[in-house]
Amino acid sequence: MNMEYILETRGLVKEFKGFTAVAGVDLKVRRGSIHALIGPNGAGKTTVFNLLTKFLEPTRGAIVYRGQDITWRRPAQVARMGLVRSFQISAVFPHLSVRDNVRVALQRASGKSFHFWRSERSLDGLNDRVMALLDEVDLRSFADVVTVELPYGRKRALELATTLAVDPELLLLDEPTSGMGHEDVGRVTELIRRVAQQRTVLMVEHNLSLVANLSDRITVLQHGSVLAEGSYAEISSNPQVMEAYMGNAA
Amino acid sequence: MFEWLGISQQALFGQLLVGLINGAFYATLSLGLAVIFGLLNIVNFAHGAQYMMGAFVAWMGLNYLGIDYWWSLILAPLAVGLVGILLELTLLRRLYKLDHLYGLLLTFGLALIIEGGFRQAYGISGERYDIPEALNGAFNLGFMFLPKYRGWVVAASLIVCLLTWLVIERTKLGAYLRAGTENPKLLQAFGVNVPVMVTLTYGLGAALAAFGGVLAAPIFQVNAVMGSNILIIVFAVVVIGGLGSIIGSIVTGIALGLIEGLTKVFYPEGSSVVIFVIMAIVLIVRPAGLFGKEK
Amino acid sequence: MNAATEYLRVAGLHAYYGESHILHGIDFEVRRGELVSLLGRNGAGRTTTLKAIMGLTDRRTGSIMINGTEAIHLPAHRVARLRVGYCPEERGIFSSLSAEENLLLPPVVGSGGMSLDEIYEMFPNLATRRRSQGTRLSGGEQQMLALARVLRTGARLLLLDEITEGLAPVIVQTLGRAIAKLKSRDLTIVMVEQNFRFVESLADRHYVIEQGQVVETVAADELQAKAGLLERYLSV
Amino acid sequence: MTFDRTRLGFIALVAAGLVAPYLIYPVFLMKGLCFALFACAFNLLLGYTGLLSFGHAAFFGSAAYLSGHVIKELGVPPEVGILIGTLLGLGLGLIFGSLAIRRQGIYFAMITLALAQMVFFLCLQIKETGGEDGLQGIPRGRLFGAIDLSDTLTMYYFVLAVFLIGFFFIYRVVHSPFGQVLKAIRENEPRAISLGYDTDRFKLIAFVLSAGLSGLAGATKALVFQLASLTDVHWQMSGEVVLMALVGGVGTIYGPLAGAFIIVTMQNYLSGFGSWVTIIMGCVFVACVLLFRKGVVGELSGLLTRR
Amino acid sequence: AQSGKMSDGVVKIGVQTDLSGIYSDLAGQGSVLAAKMAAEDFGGKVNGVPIEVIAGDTQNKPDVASNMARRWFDEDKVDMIVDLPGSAAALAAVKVAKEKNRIAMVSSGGTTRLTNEDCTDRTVHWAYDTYALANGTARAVTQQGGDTWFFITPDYAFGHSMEKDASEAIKAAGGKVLGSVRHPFPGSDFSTYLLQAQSSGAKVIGLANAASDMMTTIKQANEFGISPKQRLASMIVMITDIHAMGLKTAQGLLSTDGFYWDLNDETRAWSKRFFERHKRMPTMIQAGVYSATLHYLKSIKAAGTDEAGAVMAKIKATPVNDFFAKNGKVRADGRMVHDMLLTQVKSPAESKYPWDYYKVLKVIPGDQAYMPVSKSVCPLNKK
Ligand SMILES: Nc1ncnc2c1ncn2[C@@H]1O[C@H](COP(=O)(O)OP(=O)(O)OP(=O)(O)O)[C@@H](O)[C@H]1O
Ligand SMILES: Nc1ncnc2c1ncn2[C@@H]1O[C@H](COP(=O)(O)OP(=O)(O)OP(=O)(O)O)[C@@H](O)[C@H]1O
Ligand SMILES: [Mg+2]
Ligand SMILES: [Mg+2]
Repeated sequence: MNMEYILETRGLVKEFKGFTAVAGVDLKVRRGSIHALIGPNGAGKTTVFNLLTKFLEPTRGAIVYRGQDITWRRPAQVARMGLVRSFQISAVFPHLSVRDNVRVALQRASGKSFHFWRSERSLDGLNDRVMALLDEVDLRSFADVVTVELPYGRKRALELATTLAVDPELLLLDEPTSGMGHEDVGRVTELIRRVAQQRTVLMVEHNLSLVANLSDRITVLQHGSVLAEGSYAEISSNPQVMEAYMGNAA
Repeated sequence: MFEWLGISQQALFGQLLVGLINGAFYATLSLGLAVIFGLLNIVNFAHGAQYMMGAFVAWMGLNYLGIDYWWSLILAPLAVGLVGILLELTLLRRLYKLDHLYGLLLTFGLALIIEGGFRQAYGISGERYDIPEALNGAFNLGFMFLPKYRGWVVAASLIVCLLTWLVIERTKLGAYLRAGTENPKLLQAFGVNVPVMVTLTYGLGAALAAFGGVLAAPIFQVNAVMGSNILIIVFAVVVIGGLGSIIGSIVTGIALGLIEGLTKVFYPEGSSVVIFVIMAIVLIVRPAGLFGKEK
Repeated sequence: MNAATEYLRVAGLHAYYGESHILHGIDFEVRRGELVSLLGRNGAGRTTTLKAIMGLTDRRTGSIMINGTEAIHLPAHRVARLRVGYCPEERGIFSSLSAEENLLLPPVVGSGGMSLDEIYEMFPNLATRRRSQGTRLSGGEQQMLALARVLRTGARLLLLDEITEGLAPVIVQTLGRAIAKLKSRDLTIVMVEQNFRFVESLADRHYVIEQGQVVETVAADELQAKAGLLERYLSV
Repeated sequence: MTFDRTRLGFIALVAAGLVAPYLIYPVFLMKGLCFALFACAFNLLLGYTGLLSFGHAAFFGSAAYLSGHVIKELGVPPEVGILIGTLLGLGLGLIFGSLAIRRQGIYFAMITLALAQMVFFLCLQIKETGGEDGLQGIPRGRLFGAIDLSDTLTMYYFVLAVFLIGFFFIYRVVHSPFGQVLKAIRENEPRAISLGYDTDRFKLIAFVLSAGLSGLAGATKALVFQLASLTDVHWQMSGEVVLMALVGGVGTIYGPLAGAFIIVTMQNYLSGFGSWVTIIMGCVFVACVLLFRKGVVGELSGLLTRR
Repeated sequence: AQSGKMSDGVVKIGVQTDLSGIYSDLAGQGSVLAAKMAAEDFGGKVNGVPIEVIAGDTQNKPDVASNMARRWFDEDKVDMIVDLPGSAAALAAVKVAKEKNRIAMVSSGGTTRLTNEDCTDRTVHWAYDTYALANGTARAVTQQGGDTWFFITPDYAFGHSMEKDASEAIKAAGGKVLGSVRHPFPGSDFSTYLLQAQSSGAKVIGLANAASDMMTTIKQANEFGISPKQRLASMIVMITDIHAMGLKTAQGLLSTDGFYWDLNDETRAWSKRFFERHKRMPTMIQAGVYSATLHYLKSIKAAGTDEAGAVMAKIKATPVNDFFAKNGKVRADGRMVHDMLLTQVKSPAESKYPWDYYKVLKVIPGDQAYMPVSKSVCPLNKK
């Protein structure tokens, strides 16, 4: 088992009818790092995410997580192994309260989820953890609100709290700050930094300042393959990346 | 002569032809259902009742007003389409924001009311409607007599199916209809008068059912329950073909007619269940039906 | 302000979703050829303002004058026919239509829209994916599609909600140039943006919205002076 | 507070069940209770898992046939007969569920319908079911070998007990950790998967439980009316149970109970009106959809909380 | 209803019928009316207590029928139920009547099980049964030269037993059954089966299906040019079916009936009264409901009580003599034996006035029409 890299892909390919969205990606994510995946629109970032979390099956190639080949596992299995994602479009349980959103996630580890004969009060022991997690994303005061009624940015925060609740080892974040106002972006940046202290984070993000701020290492995708890889400084001075992605920004 | 499982080749051709006739008929009926389901997302349980109304309007036209079959073929769908439009404007309209279930329940209720009304007025035995003069008689095909009227039903059904398919898949109107299914509000924000479009579509679906009804009137007894008997089969056709797929319901309608016809020859008791067996297999193997798009 | 050049005037606009009252009297106006931005925090009601103008909220009161026509009682399709183009926040790509069908879907409401070629030139991604099912496009491609869609129709007033969301920086820059070009063609534009840097250079005026009301108006030339104020409204 | 109200509701329910046969014709009550249990079982699936099954008659009806058959022909005691019927419901549920559970929405409904039609066909063809004459004259026998069920009142209290057990079981399931996950799945399935839940397994368990309870209801019904017939497996029965749940209020705990009694009452007391019954039923459904969309119980509790 | 002479101070007759389903035209409101006419003709009172008629819709479902019967007996003081269309519903209701010690007089339900394996001493089977119809038609047609048959049979017990009875009669009369096909019920398209019947070359196509299935089959037989080349013989036809099909379609159809309104002055007199109120001529079932109800009331009067056992004794002891049946008698197993009519539908040209539909070819004496006691498995016959 390779302790250095928590996740590796080898020659990952995904073809849709006559169109290759991911064309042989070799990605290595170092344990404990914050790794960013950037690239122009349609480069295949979300597709790579979907492959990693098994929402799509690869056409070719292998995915190795913690030294195990997970290429053909099912999505829920992968999630239980600690590889958890957030979605590009916000994913919450809209008609549950904020508290229940987090509790449902926490509940999985409790092993009681198939207990249809027990009262839900058997889950009360989780409430402190729930509130602690809500505190982390500043949602304590919203605990009893039905989630649909939250503003967009708060939903993203909630989603993050839910993701943290399942205690992931490798966190996949797809555009975690999209649709957020400045104040939220700042808060989420901090949050990701804090979260990453005990975990590995792989994220897709178009907000360059966030990428610059947070990531240890960056992989740039274009047309489904890796264009460049390196630290922010290396990437941002790479003329190919400038042309394909950053333009004259940064 | 060549025999197959005890059935002569001639008889087999005859049976296949009968299957084709029924298939064409299923296709026409499922077309209206597919249009309404695909485009308005309503499981139109009143479809059978609208089919029955088509037949009854033709009968009433003949017996009260002396309108002949050919005029009925145009007027009955128009009349029933109008009723459909009224229903849409007054009732269905209020349900679009809600779960499908409510549309299903409402149209089911409407079907009960309409059927009950006709049953109350005309009894259960129903009324007879004769084959129009011009189509009396049969062609001798050598292996069987093909009643001229059945030949006409196949031709008329196929033409109507083709036209509907062309409109929906190949025209701008069709694109509006498909888009309106997904996000009517946005489509309206682009400047399309969605409410009117939806109303007309429902009217069209109802008119297609009624057209089927007029075609059926001379073949079957015109009675109040003729629709509910056939509805569930037509429903299966639409699902097997892939909900909302026009071409799917046409092809499936015809194919199922043939398969059902063969089952009637070899295992007649099973002919009512064969469609469901096929439906289960298709949905297990191809979740969105034969021609449906997976999400 | 000269009434002849005034293109959109929103006055005392209230809007509701079901029971909840979201807008509490929005007032602002835009002249022909101007670009204004609506700024504010998440949930301030900017999207709702655009929706209310289009007639997509459950209920609304007040006054919306579009090029001299009162639109408050018009249904959405009639508002669009006043040559208004709307690009929604959630993009609204139709999955039962191909990318190109999506592009061709909105009816043309006036002359002077962009041609298909011009659009494909501006967004080459769309040209290569034109036969794809609309929702199979990547997030950013869908965003491009949503915007391109209203550029074709010949609308004279554009309501654009978060159009840079999820786009690569290069594309955002292209978009900036495109918007500037539209403005130079005398189109009137109302933008809702999180990306302040993007609108900063484009907008003639910024309206800051807070809890369903306009709380501050900042003209382009006041940006320096009011920078502190904006800072206070937009971030904590 | 809510806890107290729930408990109060239960006490009222049990009390009402105990005194009811002295005020209302007990056979009618038994019919209502059997269907109420059926509707509650169905609601477990539709209301709390978001799955609309259109084949629940298969569980209800085949359990009625099987328990009727073993009681009548093999002479097993009633409680064993009912148990066997319930087991059949569970087993069939497992088969149906494994085939259908990966499908969604209308496709799910259609697969369940198709499978149920096959069960119907089997029941029509098998000799033991007695074709359209049904299985008639099922003896009620002695409960646990001691209590004579041929007495109407005794039978009633037995049915009440069965109903209450089923009802509380459903309540427990809905308000269990398992029920929480079900709700989450109904709300946003991909998200539930990404949190590590094997959603298909949860849905399957819910389906099997619902099917088993439907079997329990069907078997009990067979014993009450000493009769199992094709009506019980017909697709219209599947439709009827949807209507019961909807009329009473989907996703409410008392809704299906109320819905079942409303529909059964209508069927009973409108029987002299011929085709008008169909028309009146139709009007009720239309009215329900337009005016009481959340069902009778849903609307009532809406009114109460608004106060 | 045990000790006292007249229980509850009322004689209540419950007409369990099909008010909305497939049998609603041949029974339905017409049966209700017939029962009411019988009560009125009897004078509205028996042994000093009023007679009341109530009606209910069984929808032909056994559970509804049994449930309704139970409620009527327990709650509504009903003394006798009559009509009972649909064999399954009839069987279910009859069981309840036995359990509650009341009388059931079946006029609509046709199954011979009612007087065989499921017979009770509280059941009377009145107007017809499947044996009498199938047997009557099959034997007569075969004797007339229609000696090769092909059956189109609905796939349910009722149809099966019709086919079986008819086949036996055909063989007994020297004919042959060349084949048969069983179609699902309800069916909609019968052309497949008709083509099979055609290629079998049988002289007679026997239809064991009823009501709308039967009508559609006949209509399509015309369409495909099958009749009149091959003759159609239907095992169960009601005059309302002929009315709905029209003579043009139905002409030449052979069948057995228990009653025809235009048979003699007596039948015409009663039928005209019925027609005035119902706007349709009575079927054998509706006439049978009248006849059964009247016989029941007479028996109460004769017995002096409404206690079921005593009344039943009188029912069986008294011969039935009214416009419906001449010298009919109720056997120990509950079968009311009376003469049946072999009929053929007239052509449009032969029909002179409204509802002039049948030529009566033959009167089949009751003891030939019905299943002989020797073949019955009902234990009551053995006493
Ligand atoms: N299911 C699919 N079928 C066909 N093509 C697809 C499918 N999913 C994605 N694609 C195509 O694959 C390419 C990569 O898509 P992907 O969503 O991975 O891009 P991305 O890098 O996440 O872009 P963005 O930054 O815009 O979100 C796109 O061109 C898209 O159109
Ligand atoms: N369909 C709806 N039903 C009820 N409330 C809604 C609905 N849509 C939005 N809201 C509420 O209206 C308020 C304003 O929402 P709006 O979407 O206009 O905000 P915004 O300023 O555009 O913010 P964002 O940056 O999140 O898009 C929010 O509190 C939101 O929760
Ligand atoms: Mg993406
Ligand atoms: Mg917004």
